[in-house]
Amino acid sequence: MPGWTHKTDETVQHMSDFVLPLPKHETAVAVHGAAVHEHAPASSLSRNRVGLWWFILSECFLFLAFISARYYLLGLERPAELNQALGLGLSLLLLVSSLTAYRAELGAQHGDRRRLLRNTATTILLGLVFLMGVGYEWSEALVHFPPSEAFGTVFFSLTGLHAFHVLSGVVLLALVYWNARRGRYDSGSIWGVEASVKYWHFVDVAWVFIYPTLYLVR
Amino acid sequence: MPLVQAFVFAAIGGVFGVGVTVAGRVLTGREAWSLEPVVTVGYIFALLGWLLGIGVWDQWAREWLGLPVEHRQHRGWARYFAFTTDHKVVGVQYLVTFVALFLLAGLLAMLIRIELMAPGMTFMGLGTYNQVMSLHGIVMVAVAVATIIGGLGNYTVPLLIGAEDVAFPRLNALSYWLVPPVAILLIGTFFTGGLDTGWTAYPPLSDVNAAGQVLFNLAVITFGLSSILGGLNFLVTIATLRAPGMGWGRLPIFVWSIFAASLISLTATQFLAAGLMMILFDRLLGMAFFRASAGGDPLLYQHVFWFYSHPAVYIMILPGFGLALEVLSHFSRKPLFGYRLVPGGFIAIVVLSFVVWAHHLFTSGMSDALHGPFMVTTELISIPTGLVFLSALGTLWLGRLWLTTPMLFGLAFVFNFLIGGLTGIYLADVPTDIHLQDTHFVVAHFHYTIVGGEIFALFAGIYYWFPKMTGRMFSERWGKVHFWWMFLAYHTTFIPMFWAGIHGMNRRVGDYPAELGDVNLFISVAAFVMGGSFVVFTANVVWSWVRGPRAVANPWRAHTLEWQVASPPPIENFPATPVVVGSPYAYGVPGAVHAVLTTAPAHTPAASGGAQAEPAGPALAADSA
Amino acid sequence: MVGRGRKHALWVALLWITLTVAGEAVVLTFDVLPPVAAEEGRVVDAAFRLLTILGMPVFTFVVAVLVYSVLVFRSRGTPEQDGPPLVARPLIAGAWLVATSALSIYVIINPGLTGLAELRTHREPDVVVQVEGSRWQWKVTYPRQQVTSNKELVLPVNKHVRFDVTAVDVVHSFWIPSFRMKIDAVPGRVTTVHVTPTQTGTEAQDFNLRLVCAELCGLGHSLMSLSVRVVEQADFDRWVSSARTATAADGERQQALAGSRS
Amino acid sequence: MKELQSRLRLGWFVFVALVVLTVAEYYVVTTSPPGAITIAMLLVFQFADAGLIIWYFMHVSQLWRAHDAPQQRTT
Repeated sequence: MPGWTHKTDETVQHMSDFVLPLPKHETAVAVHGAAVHEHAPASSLSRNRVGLWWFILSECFLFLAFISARYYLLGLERPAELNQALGLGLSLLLLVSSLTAYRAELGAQHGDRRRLLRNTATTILLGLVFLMGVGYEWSEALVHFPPSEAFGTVFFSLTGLHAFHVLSGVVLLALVYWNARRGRYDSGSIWGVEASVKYWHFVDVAWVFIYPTLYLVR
Repeated sequence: MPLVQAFVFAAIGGVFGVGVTVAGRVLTGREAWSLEPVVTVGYIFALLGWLLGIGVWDQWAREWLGLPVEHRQHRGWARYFAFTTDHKVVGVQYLVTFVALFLLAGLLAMLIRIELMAPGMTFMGLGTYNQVMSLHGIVMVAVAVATIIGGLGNYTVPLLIGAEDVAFPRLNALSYWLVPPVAILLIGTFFTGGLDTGWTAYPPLSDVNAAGQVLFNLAVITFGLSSILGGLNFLVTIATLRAPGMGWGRLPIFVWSIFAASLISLTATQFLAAGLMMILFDRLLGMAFFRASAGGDPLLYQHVFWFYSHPAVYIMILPGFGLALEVLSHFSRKPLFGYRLVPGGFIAIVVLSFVVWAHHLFTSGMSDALHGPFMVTTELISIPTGLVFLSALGTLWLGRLWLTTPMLFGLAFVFNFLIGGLTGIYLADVPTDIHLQDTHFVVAHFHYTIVGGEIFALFAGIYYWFPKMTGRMFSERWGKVHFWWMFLAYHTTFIPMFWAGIHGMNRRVGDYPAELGDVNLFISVAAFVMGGSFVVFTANVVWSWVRGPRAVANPWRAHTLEWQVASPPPIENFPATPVVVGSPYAYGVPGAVHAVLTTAPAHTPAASGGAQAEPAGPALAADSA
Repeated sequence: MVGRGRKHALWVALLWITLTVAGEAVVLTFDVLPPVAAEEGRVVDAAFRLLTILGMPVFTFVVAVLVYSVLVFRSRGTPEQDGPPLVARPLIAGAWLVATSALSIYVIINPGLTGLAELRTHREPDVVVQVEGSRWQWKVTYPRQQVTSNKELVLPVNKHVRFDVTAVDVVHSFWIPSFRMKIDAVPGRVTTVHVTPTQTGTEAQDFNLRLVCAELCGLGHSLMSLSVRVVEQADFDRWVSSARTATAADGERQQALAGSRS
Repeated sequence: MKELQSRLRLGWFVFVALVVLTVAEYYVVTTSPPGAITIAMLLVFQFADAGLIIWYFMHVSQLWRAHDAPQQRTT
């Protein structure tokens, strides 16, 4: 291989009017090998967190698509037959479950296995009650606005999409419960709890936007 | 062995899903067998079985259940057929799979051109033509989305940023192993009534056509999931795993382009999934998203679809930009010109790409009020794109152009994409778009951006990193033959398509007026010649991979990190964490260093003064190569 | 600082100017557009030509730098030295941004917004035609004349025509290449397009006087085409009266068929 | 333990705020006439709701605070 040389003189000779050479001091910096930012690659926990938040952002777009479909097809129109009491009740139910999920995570953080188990179980239970509520809601909705017409379409698809997320959250929390029972979080690594709880809160946030979209807006 | 297990698990899952559906239908008093629901539910469970069988159960699910995990390491050829977490293996898996799919879809393009050689139905029936054309479209779109990011991105990004692997290696393997079911489903469309809606799948046609549509939708949703997870992995990898000293101002431009493209695939892809799910809901559950008679609206789909599919072209082309600039800098032996501007341009493109989708709907009958705003936003994209051209031309200026095969492809990228970009203005401009929309002018335009742009950049990247990936050199002579053959035949094929489109040749037709026969014959012959160039490519790559001369660590004497380790790199990439001290492109700066590859910290950061300097220089190994 | 760089720049400028002059000469001499047969089509064509003229200097600039660099800066064999480590001067980057922004904003305004405004100003139509797309044929109805046809579309020359377009099954697209006008036919909505044919003609004379489907609509998409005939007003009236009897007869036949079935 | 108590209390506060906001949403819609103002208020309530959950329950600030500190087990 031929020699690999840097001829500074020629470099300067070739400078064009249109472009600047690298400033002298920057060259010096390079030579001294400075400008090292001592950021170490992140720990696996913060990597996991960043990943989970990106995932949540991605999921937001899925819900956004279906929420947009509601406004695109129907504008602000909504049928009078919506069961408002049930809608409000379901919303409050999810909020309670967010509180218990929060308390479950606190339990895990403080090594309080009983608190973790109690609150996880309550959250799972509330999730299941929520799903039953949606099931009851669907049986009513089938009569008033079946999925074969516009409002039924957005109603069933949005609540169905959300219920699917609730169901997956319940499964995750059940895993947490199973592992907590076996003492897996006592050693200090509680990412499993944190991730499942964050996901559960996200499902709640999604409902915060779905509820007015389907029941309230007009 | 894992493959066999995967197929067995998939079969079990499929049978279970079919059984559940049939049982459910019987219990609710419906006819036991209905193809579409049975296929859908069966597929979902088969997919779960497939993933569990290929390695998710062994290496992932057991951990969640608190069971002991056995970390089986496959060695040799077996690792390419297993759930392998090494990003280099995943990169090669992606690359080989998608280059094979590219060649396959290229054969479909040859079939299309045989049919179009003469007016009238000469070779295949209208139905077959629609299937071939649709399959060519969707496979090529998948190739365009995944080959650079999934293949070259996976292989090189951790190396380029000085990391040991991606942030989530198992997720990475999962992203890849979601792809084979997609291919199987797409082939399956041929046996379930075919697919005749093109890759865009516009309803109401896709609401009412044969059951092949359901398989298509499931396939593309699966592929979208793979794309989302892949994008997520890159975002976290680039954000959190950069080597010490690798600030955002020192990232190689290809890494920046992958980051920008991943932002889009993470978010916008959900809209594609949503649109296709709406079609499935219409078909399977009798919903009314797109049935106008029941209060739905076919245009809803076009909005949702293009909200993904326009940004998607930037998923395709941004890595192309990054690759071309990367190659131009290394082979001009000059720093990347305007390095600070280009990432800004990328991010501007990402932001703008979310507000331009409706330019695909100028003739769709949407509200007139939307025409002006979307024309404005669309044409504004030419400003950040212009920065890429400034950077490319400035990098060449006064350089020492080393015209190797990758460099030739990089240079061709600039020329081809210039044509692609300029013809895009005709389509962004409402008055001209009214005539040109849905004609061969559009076909030529997007083949100029995607084939002329992205695929040329892909070849630049494949040749550039071939020695790194395989440890062997390719034949430079045959590489050049491939380049000139492909380059000339490519322009001969696609330039006349602009003419045909202007002169009344609409899109996606198997038949056309006799007056357009001559130009189509010409295009077809040129296309066959272009197809021949890939034989040269394939032969060169296969032969060189097996028999080529051994490659040294840094045959191009480039400064970036991947060239400072052996070819191919060891499994842990770097013997010790590299410390980055300067720009990756400081060619011509005496004594400049990009990174130091020792265990000890290179220099005290005290002298830095916080300057995140543009320049810096060749890594130590560059001189000794 | 005045070195070889400036000399290279002068050569490139010269190459650019030469290529631009040659390119513009080609563009102005050879017209790539097929015959146009409608007033609105001329707006489209004017925009097309303007974009080509404006795009040419951009194209030739990049080509000039590219070709010159490859020819002059290429190194024979492996380069022995690195190039000069140049970075972008703010002035260059700024000038580039200003130039590209100015150009795109100009193109947005003219021909973009001006052309759009021109196409959006509609007169009262002299003739209204309802177009209905279905797999895989076009049906045209003249509500004022009470005529329906799926054999051909007949239009009077120099009359302002409004097409009300819809579809019964899937999305189709109404396109008459010689008029340069296109609009999708969407189930559930009526889209409109305005055309003023400027010369008489038939599909036999100009193959682009045809109404074709431009949106993939399934099996027969390629064959979904209807002849267009532009005639003098008198011929149009004659066609209307003969077609009206045909339509009426057709309607009676339909009724008879329906009657015999029931 | 003191920290645990205060954070448990915080959870209750946030929860009460969320319930109040949600009931307020419902109340606004049933009492005020349809129109831009109602929709704007709905939007404010929704984003406040979501913001509270994201900030206090999902600890979004971990993303830009120092790595790893608060969420790991402390005892």
